[in-house]
Parts: sequence; C-alpha cells; structure tokens
Amino acid sequence: MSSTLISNYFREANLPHIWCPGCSNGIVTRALVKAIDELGLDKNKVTVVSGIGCSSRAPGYLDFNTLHTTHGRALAFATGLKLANPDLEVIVITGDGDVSAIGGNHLIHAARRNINITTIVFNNNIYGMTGGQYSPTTPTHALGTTAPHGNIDKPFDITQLAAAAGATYAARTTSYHVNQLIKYIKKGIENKGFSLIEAASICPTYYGRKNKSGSAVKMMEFLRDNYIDIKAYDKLPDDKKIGKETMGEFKEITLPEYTDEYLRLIENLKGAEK
Amino acid sequence: MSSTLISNYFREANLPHIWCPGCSNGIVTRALVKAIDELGLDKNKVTVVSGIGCSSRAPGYLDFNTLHTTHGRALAFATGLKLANPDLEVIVITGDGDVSAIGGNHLIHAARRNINITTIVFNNNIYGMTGGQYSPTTPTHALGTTAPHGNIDKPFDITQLAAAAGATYAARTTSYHVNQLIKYIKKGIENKGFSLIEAASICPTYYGRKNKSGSAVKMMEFLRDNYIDIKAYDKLPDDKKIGKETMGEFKEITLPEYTDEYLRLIENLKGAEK
Amino acid sequence: MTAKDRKVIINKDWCKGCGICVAFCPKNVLALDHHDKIEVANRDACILCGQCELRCPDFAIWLGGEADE
Amino acid sequence: MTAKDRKVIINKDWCKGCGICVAFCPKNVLALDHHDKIEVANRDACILCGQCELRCPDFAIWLGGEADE
Amino acid sequence: MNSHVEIRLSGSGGQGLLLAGVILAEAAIFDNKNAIQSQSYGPEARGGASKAEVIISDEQIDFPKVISPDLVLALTQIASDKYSKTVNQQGILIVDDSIELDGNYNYGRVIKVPIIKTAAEKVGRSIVANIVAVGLIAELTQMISRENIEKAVLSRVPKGTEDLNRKALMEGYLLAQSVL
Amino acid sequence: MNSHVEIRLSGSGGQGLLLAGVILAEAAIFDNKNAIQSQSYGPEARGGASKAEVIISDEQIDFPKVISPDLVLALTQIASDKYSKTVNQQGILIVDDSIELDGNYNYGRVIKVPIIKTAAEKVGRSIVANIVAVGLIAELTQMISRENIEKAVLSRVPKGTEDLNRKALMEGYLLAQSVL
Amino acid sequence: MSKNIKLMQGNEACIEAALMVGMRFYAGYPITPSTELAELSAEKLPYYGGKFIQMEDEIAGIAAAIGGSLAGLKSMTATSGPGFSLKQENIGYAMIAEVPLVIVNVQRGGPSTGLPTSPAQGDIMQAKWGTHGDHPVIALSPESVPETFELTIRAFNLAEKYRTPVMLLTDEIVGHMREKIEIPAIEEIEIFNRLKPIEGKEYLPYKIEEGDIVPRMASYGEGYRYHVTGLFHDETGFPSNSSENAELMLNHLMSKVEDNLDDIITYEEYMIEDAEFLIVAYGSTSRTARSAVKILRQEGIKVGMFRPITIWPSPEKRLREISKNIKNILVAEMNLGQYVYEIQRIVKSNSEVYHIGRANGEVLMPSEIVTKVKEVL
Amino acid sequence: MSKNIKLMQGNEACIEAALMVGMRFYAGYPITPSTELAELSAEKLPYYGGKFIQMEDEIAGIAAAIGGSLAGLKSMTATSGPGFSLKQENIGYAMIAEVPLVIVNVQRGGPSTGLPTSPAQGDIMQAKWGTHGDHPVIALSPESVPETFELTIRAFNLAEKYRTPVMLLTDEIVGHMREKIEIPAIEEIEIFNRLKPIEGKEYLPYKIEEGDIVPRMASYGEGYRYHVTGLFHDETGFPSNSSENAELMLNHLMSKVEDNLDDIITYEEYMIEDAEFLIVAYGSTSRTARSAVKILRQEGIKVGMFRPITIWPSPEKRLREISKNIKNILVAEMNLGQYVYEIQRIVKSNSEVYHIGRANGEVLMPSEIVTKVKEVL
Ligand SMILES: Cc1ncc(C[n+]2csc(CCOP(=O)(O)OP(=O)(O)O)c2C)c(N)n1
Ligand SMILES: Cc1ncc(C[n+]2csc(CCOP(=O)(O)OP(=O)(O)O)c2C)c(N)n1
Ligand code: SF4
Ligand code: SF4
Ligand code: SF4
Ligand code: SF4
Ligand code: SF4
Ligand code: SF4
Ligand SMILES: [Mg+2]
Ligand SMILES: [Mg+2]
Repeated sequence: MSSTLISNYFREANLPHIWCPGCSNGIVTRALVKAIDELGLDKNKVTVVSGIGCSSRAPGYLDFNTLHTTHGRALAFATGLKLANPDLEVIVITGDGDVSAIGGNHLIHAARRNINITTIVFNNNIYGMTGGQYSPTTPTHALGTTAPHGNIDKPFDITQLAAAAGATYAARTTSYHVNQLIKYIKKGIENKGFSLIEAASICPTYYGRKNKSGSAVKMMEFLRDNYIDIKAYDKLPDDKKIGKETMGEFKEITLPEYTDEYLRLIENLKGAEK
Repeated sequence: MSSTLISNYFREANLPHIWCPGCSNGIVTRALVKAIDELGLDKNKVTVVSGIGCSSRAPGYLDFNTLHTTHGRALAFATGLKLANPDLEVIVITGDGDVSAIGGNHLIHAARRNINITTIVFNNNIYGMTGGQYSPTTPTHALGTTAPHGNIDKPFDITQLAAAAGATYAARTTSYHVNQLIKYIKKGIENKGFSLIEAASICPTYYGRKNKSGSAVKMMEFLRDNYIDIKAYDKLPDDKKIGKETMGEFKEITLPEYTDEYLRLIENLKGAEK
Repeated sequence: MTAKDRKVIINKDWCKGCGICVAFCPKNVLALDHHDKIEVANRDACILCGQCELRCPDFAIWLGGEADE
Repeated sequence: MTAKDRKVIINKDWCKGCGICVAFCPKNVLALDHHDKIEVANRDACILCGQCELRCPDFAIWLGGEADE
Repeated sequence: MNSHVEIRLSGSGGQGLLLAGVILAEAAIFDNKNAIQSQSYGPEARGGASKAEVIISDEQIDFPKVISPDLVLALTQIASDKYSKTVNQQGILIVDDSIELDGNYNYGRVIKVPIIKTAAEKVGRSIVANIVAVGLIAELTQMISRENIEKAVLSRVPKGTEDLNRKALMEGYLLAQSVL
Repeated sequence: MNSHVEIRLSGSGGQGLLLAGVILAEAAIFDNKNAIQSQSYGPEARGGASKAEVIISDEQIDFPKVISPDLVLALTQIASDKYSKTVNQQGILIVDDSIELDGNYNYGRVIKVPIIKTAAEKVGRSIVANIVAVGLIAELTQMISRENIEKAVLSRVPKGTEDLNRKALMEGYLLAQSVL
Repeated sequence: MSKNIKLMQGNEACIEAALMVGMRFYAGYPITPSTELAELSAEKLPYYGGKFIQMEDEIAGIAAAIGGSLAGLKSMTATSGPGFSLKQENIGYAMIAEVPLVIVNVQRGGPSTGLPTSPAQGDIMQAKWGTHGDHPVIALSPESVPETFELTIRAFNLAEKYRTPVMLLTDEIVGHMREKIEIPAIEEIEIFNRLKPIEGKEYLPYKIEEGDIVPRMASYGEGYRYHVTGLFHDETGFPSNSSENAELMLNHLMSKVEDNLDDIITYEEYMIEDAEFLIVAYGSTSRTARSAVKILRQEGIKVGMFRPITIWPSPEKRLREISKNIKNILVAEMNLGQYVYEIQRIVKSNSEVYHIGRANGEVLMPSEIVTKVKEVL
Repeated sequence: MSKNIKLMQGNEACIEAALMVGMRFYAGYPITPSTELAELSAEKLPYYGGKFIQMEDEIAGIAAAIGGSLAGLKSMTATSGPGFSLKQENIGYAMIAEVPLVIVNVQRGGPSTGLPTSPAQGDIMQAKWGTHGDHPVIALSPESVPETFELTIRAFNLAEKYRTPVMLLTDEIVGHMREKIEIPAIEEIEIFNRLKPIEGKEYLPYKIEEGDIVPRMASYGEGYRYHVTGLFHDETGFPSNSSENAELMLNHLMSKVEDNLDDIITYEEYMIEDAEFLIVAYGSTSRTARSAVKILRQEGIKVGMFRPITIWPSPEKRLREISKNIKNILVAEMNLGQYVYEIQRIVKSNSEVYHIGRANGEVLMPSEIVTKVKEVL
C-alpha cells in the first residue's frame, strides 16, 4: 500500500528498500520522483544511472530505464547513453564518494562538456556502503573509520566544483528542505545542459554514530538549522558564518549543449562526401 | 657546451632533447630550473615527477630525483612521495592531457588536500605525444586529429579549476612571458601548500600545423599578443575581450598544509597508548 | 478525489520508526507506537500540510484517499 | 666573471633553427645561417638583455663568458 | 559438551551478537582451546536477520564455518524463523521468550528464557542482552571457565561499561541456573 | 627485377618518405601485384632518421617486414649512415648527391643523383623530393607501369598540387634515364 | 560489380569494417598504436549519423561505449596495453551485464608504458584473465589487413549474438602496415543484429526465450524500463544474493560460450596433413611462421602451422587431436611465453612443447624459427 | 617470555604483521572485504610515525604507495576485485620500475561488483596475468589467520629482496574470520630490508652489483638523484629503445624470480606419502580440503593434499614430480576453474585432473569434496 506517486513511479515489488531507519536516501529519491511527476516526463524516456554506494541503490527501486554501474563511473556510462540517444532524459544518482572521490574526473568532464544530464548528489559526507570511511566531503576534524584520529583533509564543495568545471546549473539544498529540493531538481532537468543538484543528506548509521550526531531527527534538525541561503549567508558578519553551510542556486547560465552540437555537426556534414 | 645554469641542473649527457624545433617545452623546463636556482633549493631534495606526454619527458633531462610515471598519475605518485618524506621539494611536470584529461581527478584531489606540491602544467592545448588529438583545453572549433570537423567540446580553465578545487596558489602565464613564469614558479614553490602554475605553451608540430597557426615564432607572437593580465582584462569592454586569454595570479591564500597536519597528528599521538 | 477527502495514510509495514515525521509535524499529529511504528495519534489536529509525506524516508506516510487506518 | 665579460654564446649543435631567438631579439642581433642554425650576425648591437636565452627551447644560446664562437 | 562445538548466534543488526561471538571465542582461547569466529556480512546486515558463528574445539579447526550447530541462539522472531531449525538434533536451541516457535518442528532441546527482558529490567539496559546471552550460554554449556568468560567480556566492552556488563553476565548465569 | 622486391626509403622526418612508400605500394597494387608498406614509429620519428619500407611481390607476402632490401634510398647523411649498408649485394643503393658514402664498404650498385636539388631547382619545391624519388625508383626498377605510378601519386597528394607532383615524377624518370 | 581493391592500413580496415557492419558509437581515449581507430571514427562516424566521443580516459571510454550499446547502437572502444589494463573493471561489467561491445587492443610493448611504438603480443593472457572473477572471453586475432576487416565484422556479429564484449587483439604490425585488401559490397557481408524483445510478450531482461542462446535485449528508451546492474542478478535484472541464482547466472555466462564453441572458434591449418612438426602461431607472428614453414618445406622438413584465429576460447579440441600425431610443437609469439601455457595444457604429454618468443620490440624473423625448428629436430 | 596469544581477524593479523615487519606507508581506497586493512592502518600507523592516506581511488592508492616506497618507506596497498582490476596498470609500473610493494587482495565474488560480501578465489589468474605485457609475479595465499600474519611478513621480505610488488591473495573468509594466533616477539621475526647503494661507489640505479640479485635501491632525497620510468630503460634508469637493452631488462625482470624459485616457493604437503589421490587446494579452501582428507582417510581412502602457499610462481617442479605417482588429482577452488589450468599444464598426462569449484558466494563444504573424490574413484 502506498501513495499514487510511489505506485506510479516505483517498482513496488522491490520495496521496502534496504536503507537504514532515518537514512535520507528515501527522502531524496522521492523528491526526484516528485519532480519528474510534476514535469510530466515520459517514463519510457527517463533513464536513471547510478554508481555504487547506498544512494546508488536507488535506481533499482525506480520504474524507469535504470542502470547501476561501477563505482564512480555513472557519469561516464550516462554520457554514452545520452550521446547515443539524445532523446533519453538522463538523470544520474550518486553519492559523495561515488561522484567526488573515484568519480571526480567524470564529474568535471561531464560538466565541462555541458552534456544534458542532471546529476543528483546524495551527500552524506561519508562512505555509507562500506561502513563509514571519510569521503572527500567529510568535514575537517570529523571522524570516520579511516579517520579515527580526526579527518585532516579539507572537504570539496561539490556544487561549486561542478560550477567551476562548466556545469550550467548548480544548486545545493538539503534533505530537510524538500520542497526546495524538488524545485531545484525540476530546474536542473529543465536546464538544457549539465546540471548538478547536491542534496545534503544524513547517514545516521555511520556518520551519525561515529560523530555522535544523535538520532536521524537530530541530524535533520542540524540540516534545518545550519544551512543558510547563499545570499543571506553572504550578508552575515564573519563570526556568524562559522559553522554555517550554504545552500541555494550557485550557477544558472545558458551555453551550447553537447549532444545538440554533435547533432549539428552531423547535420552540417549531410550531403558532404564521406 | 652549455650555460652554467644548464650544466648545473641538467643531465647534459641526455641533451639535446627530443622535442621538436620550436616546441616550448624547453623554454618552460629551463624556466623551472631557473626558479629552482634562484631559490637556491637543495638539488638532492628536489624531486620532479611527471606523467606521460611530450612535456612529461622533461624529468629525464633534469639532475634531480626524477620520476616518470604512468599517464595522468603523476600527482598521485607525488602525493605518496611527499607524504612519505615531507622534506622532499616535490614538483610535478605535466601536460594538459596528462593533468586534466586522464589525470583530472588526481589534480582536484591534490588541490583539495592542499598538499605541498608545485605543479607546472605545460598547456599546449593538444595531445602532442600521440600526434595531435584534441585535449580538454583545446578551444572549441579548433582542429585536432580526433576533431577533424572542429572541436565541439568546451575547454577547461585548468588554473581556475585547480583554484576551485582547493589549490592555495594558482597562476597562469605563457612560455613567451618567461620572466613572469619564473616568478610564478618561485612563488608556487615557496607557497606551503598546493600550487599550480599553468604555462600556455606551443606545439608547432601538431597543434600548429593542424590549425594553421604558422611557425613557432608566429605561435609565440600569438601568446605575446593575446594573453592579458586578468586585472587588465576585467577592465576591458566586452567586445575587446573576444579572443583574449587571461593570465596572472588567480589565487593566493594560506591554509593548513596536508603533510604538516599529518605530522601534527603523529605528534599529538606521541606517548599515547597504541 | 477532492481535497476534502484527503487524509494522512500510513503503511506500518514500511515504517522503520525513525521519528522524522513525528518530529517535523507542525501539529503534533503523529507518534510512534510501542513497536516503534508510526501511528496517527491526533488526527483532528492534522492540517494536511504534507510535511510528513515529504520527509518520510520510507514512503510510509502520505496524504491520500480511502485507505482505512 | 664580471658583467662586462658576458656575451652571447651559441651551441650550434643544439640549435634546431626555430627562429624564436631571432624573432624576439630586440636588437636584431641574431640570424639563421643557410643550414638553419643560429648565428650572431650583429654582435655589436647586442645589449645583453638575455631575451634569447630565456626563450631558446634548446638551450643553444646564452649569456656567458669565455666560449669563442 | 563435545570437544568440538558449533554455535550460531542470531538476532537483528544492532543486538551485538558479533561481539557476543567474539567474546565466546576469545574466552575459549584463554581456556587454551581453539576457536574460530565468523559472521555473515552483506545487505543482510542492514535490517533483517544477522548472525555470528563460533566454533570451539580442543582439536585443530579445519573447516571454519559452522556446518551443523550444536547451539543456536535466536533473539528475534525473524532470526528464529531463519535459524532455529538449523540446530542439530543433539543440540540446544535458546530463544528469547518473545519468540514463537513453529510447533510442527523438532528442535532438540529448547530453552526459552526472557533474555531481552532480563537485560532491560534486571540489568537496566536492553543493549546488554548479548552479554546476558553470553553468560547463559557459558553456564549452560560449561565449556569455558567463568574466569575467562569474564576476562573476555571485560577486554572487549567499552571502557566505563564494565560493571554493567559484569552484571549482565551474572544475570545470564542466573538465567541458565533457572533452567538447569 | 625479381618477382619479390624489398625497398627501404630513408631520410628525415619531414621528407614525406612514408607517402613515397605508400605510393609505390599502391601503384604496385594497381598493377595487380601484392604489396605491403610499413614504417618505423617512435621517438625516431621526431628528428633523427626515419624510414619507410615497401615489399612488392607477385606472390603472397608472408613476412611483412623488409629483411634484405633490394633497393635502399637515402636522402640524408644520417639516414645513409644508418641504412645504406643494409642494401643487399645484388641490390641498388640510391643516395642523394649531398651524401658521402663510407668508401670502405661495398654497397652493390650505387646510384648517386641530385634528388633534392632536382626537386628544389627543377620542380621548384624541395618538398617534392619524395615524388622525384618515386619516379626515379619506378623508372630504374621498371616494376610498375608509369600509368599506375601516376595514378597512385595523384590519388595520394593534396588537391591542388597535382601538376607540381606530376612534374616531380617526370623529373624522377629523367634522373633515372640519366644513369641507365 | 568491379572489385573494390585498396591499399589500407590494418587500423583503417578495422574502422571500414566496423562502419559496414553497423558500428555507430565509438568512445575511447587515444593511445599509440591504436590511435588511428579513434581518429578514423571521429572523421567518419558523423557521416553515418553515428557518434564519436573522446572521453577523459580509457575507463570512461569503455563506460560510455557500454552506455552507447544499451542505448541501442553497436559500440566499440579501442586501446593498447596501458589502456587495456585500465578498462579491465568495466570489461567485467559488460560481461556480467551482457552488453554487446567490441574492444580492440592494438598490442604494443609492455609492461607499463614499456615500448610504446613497438609491436608485441604481450596481452594475450590478460585478454582472458585481466578482469577479476570468473567470466568467459571471446578474443580474435587477425594476421593481416584483410583479416582485420573480416574479424572486425565477426567480432561485432559475435558480440551481438552472444551479448558479450568481444576482443579484437591485433598488434602494432597488423595495425600499422598497409596491405592490399578487397572490400566486399555491403550485400556480401553477413550481419547479425541483437535480438529484440518479442512484441506483446512480457519482457524479463535476463530471461532466455525458448530457442535463444541469450536474453533478448531492449534498448533504453524503447518502453521496457528494465534494470541493469554489475551485481549478481536474476532474470528480472534485479540484484540477488541467493547462491542458487548466482549459480544459474554464472553458468549461463560461461555456457553461452562453452556450448557454442563450434560457432565461435576458427583456426587455420597450414600444411599439417603430413606434418611431423607443428608450429603454433597467431596474429602477425603467424606470417613469420608461414614463411618459415615454406623455407623448411623446401628443405624437405615436414612442418606445418596451426593458427588459432579465435584465440579465446582456444581451439582446444582440434589441437589436442592434432597433437596426437605430432612429436614436437613450437609456439612462436611476440612475448616471453603466454599462449604456450595454454598449448602445454591442451596437448598434455602428446607432444613436447617448445617456445620461441621475444618482447624486446623486434619481430620474430623467419630464419629464427627455422633455426629453432632445426635445433629441436 | 610469556606467549602473546590473541583472537584476531585475518585482516587484523595482516596489519599487525605489516607493522612489525616495518610497513610505514599505506595508501588505498576502501572496498569490502578489504576495508579493515585501511581502517587499521589509519588507526595504527601514526603511532609508529608512519603514514596512512585514503586516496581518491584505487589507481591513486597504488600510485601513492609506489611513491612512498621510492621515498624509502615499506609500503602497502590493499583492495578487492574491482579495485584490483583498477590497480593493474600501476602494478606493471612497479614491476618494470622494480619498486618493492605489498598488494593485498581480499577476494570477493566477481566479475564486476558481483557479490561484494561473499568469499571467492576468482582473482587467482588475474594476479598473474592482469597487467599488460610480460612480467614476473609473486603471489602468496594464506589459509588462516596465523598464516596471514606469517605471509604478510614474507611478502614484505620478498618485495624488498627482489624489488618487486608482491601480492597477498586472501579472501573474505580468511580476511574476516577470527582465529587464535600467537604473535611472536619482534626479535623472532626475520626482516629483510632493501639493499642500499654501496657508499662511495658510483651508483647506477639499475645496475646489479656483483653478488646481488637486483639493483640496489636508493631512496629519493638521499643524494643519488636518479631517474625512474615505466619505459624500457637501461642500467642508468633512462629510457632506451634498443632491442638489446630491452632484452637485458626483461630477462632480468623474469630471471630474478625464475632463478630463485627455491627461495620464493613454499607449499604444504599433507598426507601425501602414501596417497593415491591428490587434492590440490590453496587459501581458505585448503581447510575444506584438509577436513575432507581426514574424513576420507577415516574411511581408508588414501588421499593427500598439496597446498601451494606461494601461488605464483607455481610449485611446478615439485608438483610434476608428485604427479608421477598419482593417478587422479582434484583441484578445489572457489571459482569456476582457474588454478586447475596451471595444474593441468604442470602434470601433463601424468594424472587425470578434475575440478571442483563454485563462484556463487558459498564456500565449498568438506562433504562435497568427499563426494567428488568418491565419484572419481
Ligand atoms: C572500484 C571500487 N572501489 C571501491 C568500492 C567500494 N565502495 C562501494 S560504495 C563506496 C563508497 C560509497 O560512498 P558514497 O558514494 O558516498 O555512497 P553512500 O554509500 O554514502 O551513499 C565504496 C568505497 C567499489 N565497489 N568499487
Ligand atoms: C593509460 C594511457 N593512456 C594513453 C596513453 C597515450 N598517451 C601518451 S601521452 C598522451 C597525451 C599527452 O598529452 P599531454 O599530456 O597534453 O602532453 P603533451 O604531449 O601535449 O606534452 C596520451 C594520450 C598512455 N601512455 N597511457
Ligand atoms: S549506511 Fe548510512 S547511507 Fe547507507 S543506508 Fe544506512 S544510513 Fe543510509
Ligand atoms: S609534438 Fe608538439 S609538444 Fe611534442 S615535442 Fe613536438 S612540438 Fe613539442
Ligand atoms: S500532513 Fe502535516 S499536520 Fe498532518 S500529519 Fe502530516 S505533517 Fe502533520
Ligand atoms: S518518517 Fe516514515 S519511517 Fe520514519 S517514523 Fe515516520 S512513517 Fe515511520
Ligand atoms: S642578449 Fe638580447 S640583444 Fe643580445 S642577442 Fe640576446 S636577445 Fe638579442
Ligand atoms: S631559439 Fe634556440 S633553437 Fe631556436 S633558433 Fe635560436 S638558438 Fe636555435
Ligand atoms: Mg556518501
Ligand atoms: Mg598537451
């Protein structure tokens, strides 16, 4: 028994999902489906690609064309799918480790090409699937099983990295701010080019336990209380910025899209001698 | 027979080098050595690491600890060297393909960690070694052997990408502006953290021929005439910006350095129970 | 289905008892039972705002028609 | 070696004849011979600015002492 | 019991059965026996039934997995449904009293005791049900000396929880005595 | 010449010897012969000596590399020093007249003619020395019909340079006749 | 119809054939000596409405090619040694997900960067064992430019028929040399296209329909909305941890190849009827070997050559049979001993197995084989 | 001295041993079931002044570890299937550049993501052939926690002695199970450290000093300023295209292993004196096999077990010798047939070779081996 949204877009036979109690993966996945529903996309064209990770298990639950690839490579597979058939509406679901550790290169190149793929990053600041190792977004000093003495790495800002690499739409919000998340995902899908939407997420099981962040509810409260719109943030005095994270739309521009340019190339050569 | 600079720092037995007539690799390599000389670094500590490419052949000519690795991986090898022995002065020589195509992920992660490595990018906008395929920095519409109908990709700005990923010093100049190049390299080496210096370079053999850029001299003139300091560039009216490239120091900040932090961690644990 | 017919529906089988919907319901409509499963404790207070549905990670609560509790 | 003793020195064996030093010498001191190798055509005009040395990709020209041409 | 005993501990993810297995194995080693402890990984570990296995033997242990358990512990219904029937006919099945067993099946000797309740009510923290179970098993099987059981418990539980766990162990012993 | 001829063309990187080899091989194929063309890659190709090889045969060609060249062409001193001695004793060595040969060595039949000069002065572009060499070789060996040589040249040179190359070919023929 | 005879490079013939058999997607990363495959694809594919993309590395190259195939286009990627090593993880993905794909490896000197511009046959065993886990491998090795054409077509056909990546193992010599080739008319070419789902019937992406060898394959976007994963999965395509299912899945992967060896395996026997001595060689080295056989035969020595064209699976049955009448076998290959392991395994004690090989960048010469044969005799 | 007896996981024992033998640098990327190796290194290394770094992927992991080794620290990296595939290119680099390194592969079910939490022995052939080009491989496979300890020490010693990457091939069972282990005192452990350049003598980084097996190795920063490359190189370390040099270099790489087989190869023979039937098994599967031998012996069946501890190079000489007196050999492994190929090759027609294996995530049971043996008999 489930809502019409769920029964319309999920493979109910595969539910309930395997995610832990309080894990925000379900929230973000539902937000994606809600965005797709509101946009009225053709289910047969929607293609959801993921890598490996807890978050990357999402496609298995979704009633679209779904592809669960190798760790970090979702965007490379997705690039092939999209270029081979530009009619597909390609959406990539990925984790912070998947997209910014092993998959960092594919992220910046997909962004650079401005290929029309919408990437949703489930950023829980940890490798959930393998049990709590620090990821490239784990905050400095936080704990992970491979950072038992405190993380000395500096975290990526994935949204800004994607923007710098060439994404034409880049936005971040949290799994608490779900309506905003749905809105951003819709805008990302509508953007004709590479879009990245980062959803700050929670992993109560590993990140939470290791860092004594409290229950899933506490972690959601943290998201609610500490993420501030970038415009508001910029106006804060420096001492008020400490400990705060930014959200909002970081980039929104228009540039030629990769598969469009390729089709134009084909068009231009028509009739020419081979 | 050679200048004292060359005989002091090059493995003369391996000279003359294999680079083509007019290739700027020699200019940039000499600039690096000049910077090292001016800083008075200990040759025994200087460690130069490269990947694979024409530019990556440079370490073989240099009388330091030198390491010619696999394509794209120089920064990963260099990270190991630097962390294992922070006393080494680690410098990475790399090409646009090496560092931003196959090696893009190692670039952004070395930058993120702010590990004290100085990376010199010989950016000739092409894969020289393999004969002229387009690279992630080949301008849109330019020709390459794998872009025979004109490149539809958008190029990376490697310097700005490194800055966005976390580099604490990031600067670009050209192989024409050699004194500036020497200055930036010196500043990069002195910066305690990850530094990237991009040297806009020329490959007369492949990029030049394919794109009818004329002789090496013509290509050097292009560098002279079209690279404009970023501050001056920002002040230009939009129509004057067209066709111009920027150079200058894009980022210069101070943040904790990776190997320092690690040594501090070791220090903190001293005396603690294992 | 008219808006009037909508109400909070739950699927206990899918609920994992995380408490998120309970915590963020603006009207304190929801609670966890002693098996740590969701229940509608105070239906009358519900303003059908849908916050619970938005944030339930397990698709175990939603606004809809028909289903009896 | 005093600054006075410095002069442009070339190593024809290493010169690949790219012409860069020739083109960017501010005083037109340099030229390529008929084998496309560098030669100092007009030493007197040289102002020892070192531009040639900075830009020679083949380390074939520099300011230094002693070497006879 | 035999000189070669195979134990399967089952329950849900958070119940600390891996730790219980480790403690039993370590205690056996302190007792100069051989022991192997292993567990199942995988999505199973997230929700669903989880299991930890221990083999204790006076001999060298070749095959490291439990083939036919001489003792099965089940702390949850799901775990019981999955594993209770695996106990061998000469073996002991220990289940929490909250569990219902399939009446049509012959499990060997069944011991049904309030493990979780004992932990929650007598010790005061349901989280130490695993240690109650360790005490129960140790006392029931008499394989390992109390001394070494206690040593193993104390070497493996978090600092600051020693008293709590010692109490849990004791309650386990008492539970065992109640059914002996 | 034989029904199986091995040719080695050598010179420096920019001299277009690969193209010359391709033209010879293609012309042979137009002549209903078998032919294989191969070249050496590698750092050698950047500066230093470069070589292209062709095997032309009435039979099936098994081993695809030149073993003992029946004809060696050398356009530069470096190339000559490296390859001239590889010509077999029954073969022909063709060198540009700018080249000095090691006098102590027996090369078989040596033909020393001004190939580069002919290209530069008679045709007007030293870049077509390769095509002059093609004409020279074709005429000397009489392996391939003039018709197919010309056809191969025209199919492989850049559009707009046909006349220039036809001229170069002709000068090659003439050079050959001068030594026949 | 007048014959279409050309002088062509091996790499050129490969792309020519690929285009004729219907390759419409190429994703790769340049590396000597395979680069021409990328360059020619970039040049030609758009004329056919096909797509070429230069990816950021070899891993992305094969990943995108798998994506291209799932979207319904016949796809290929090509590389040489170092890139082949990088592709291994996703080669395994294509195998387990049963994605048709052609992977070309134009072999060069290794290990590592090695001798980048020299020929070698050093990746023969890697082709079979390079990715982790158990998996079936189909690999073909041409000895000439015309055969490169032929086997490229065959590689695509086998890939489509058996829903699996197929490798074309050439080398710097075959890839770069120019040779005479007759290009057939398109009508003369046998082309196999993957079977599509049966219309109107329920589609389970990994269920094998009666009479079929492999599951039928829908393209993404056609309306079937199915799931593909690199995890062990069942007929539905969804992951499954059951060991029974794992067994079923793996058995299918292995047996779709092993049960069809006669269709997959080809080889050439040259002068073996009366041979007392057998040379085994493949790819460009077989040309050296054939040359050596001719020389030895002229001297009256009864030598023959056996040439596996399908390298993997190896022509085990036939070779074991032949070996019963052969005392000595010489395996010639441009490496330090790779396929010779397989030959030793196959012939057991039937024949003495010798090896001649080298990995120093130089090709084996006919005279060397001749000498070696005489040495053994 | 009182005995230091512990209950330890295989992965724990590996790091314990590594720290004792002097490992001071670990670079890797987490992957089940090898992750504990990273976690324990992260936890413990700093106490020893050593360094742990979690790199961005497995490729970077091995690259950084090679860097660590060149800087003079004993280095290791660890992974499982997918990561092992990704490391292949740089494994070849370490081989050709002769960099000591220990690579642990805790095997899990493949191909691809496969069965990530289940045990397998599916990367046995990949360990030998996974990287392109010709190269020697040393790989060890422990069957227990104490042996994991022992072989980790041996792996480091072999790596340092032969200047080459050494692989430790364990599996999910050995890696994750806890078992009794006696940790020796540090004085009882034999430790080999790479030989350093002879002071005062000219140092050529790839020249072998008289009496040595491999070139001596200076650390970067010690004043020798030498060059290391993945290209073929000569004694000076600089690249060389000469085929003579290529031959010298490759021969050295191969022969440093092949000439020292007696030092490198170890194996266990269990009840083989009077055996008529032989089971070959390695790693965790040998425990199943030993159990089966015991059962069969009780029934009076004369079975023995041969257990390669050094998997590569394989114990060819000894096994061929034994096989002369054995009619039937059963190879038991957790895969669909890998090491059995090597056994077939080795024993030729001496024995019939059978295989029992599986790759469905379940371990082989003693009873299955018992049944199979009886079937064959
Ligand atoms: C090549 C490879 N390396 C490592 C792994 C192991 N692995 C699986 S998921 C994962 C990290 C997942 O983290 P993230 O992407 O943040 O996803 P999450 O589980 O947190 O949602 C790792 C390291 C793998 N499957 N493949
Ligand atoms: C794994 C791998 N892939 C591909 C190659 C082939 N390759 C060598 S250098 C190179 C590109 C070089 O371009 P760049 O880094 O820009 O250096 P440049 O030659 O232009 O200086 C490529 C593709 C390789 N050696 N290894
Ligand atoms: S481990 Fe963390 S990320 Fe994974 S399902 Fe559980 S809570 Fe979610
Ligand atoms: S090919 Fe280009 S980059 Fe390489 S040496 Fe020649 S000019 Fe320089
Ligand atoms: S709809 Fe709103 S008010 Fe009603 S239960 Fe849900 S969150 Fe509470
Ligand atoms: S949010 Fe969902 S899973 Fe959590 S308590 Fe509420 S209904 Fe249950
Ligand atoms: S030093 Fe200056 S003036 Fe003199 S030759 Fe060089 S560039 Fe010309
Ligand atoms: S710049 Fe150097 S190589 Fe070029 S012409 Fe001048 S001296 Fe010769
Ligand atoms: Mg994560
Ligand atoms: Mg470049």
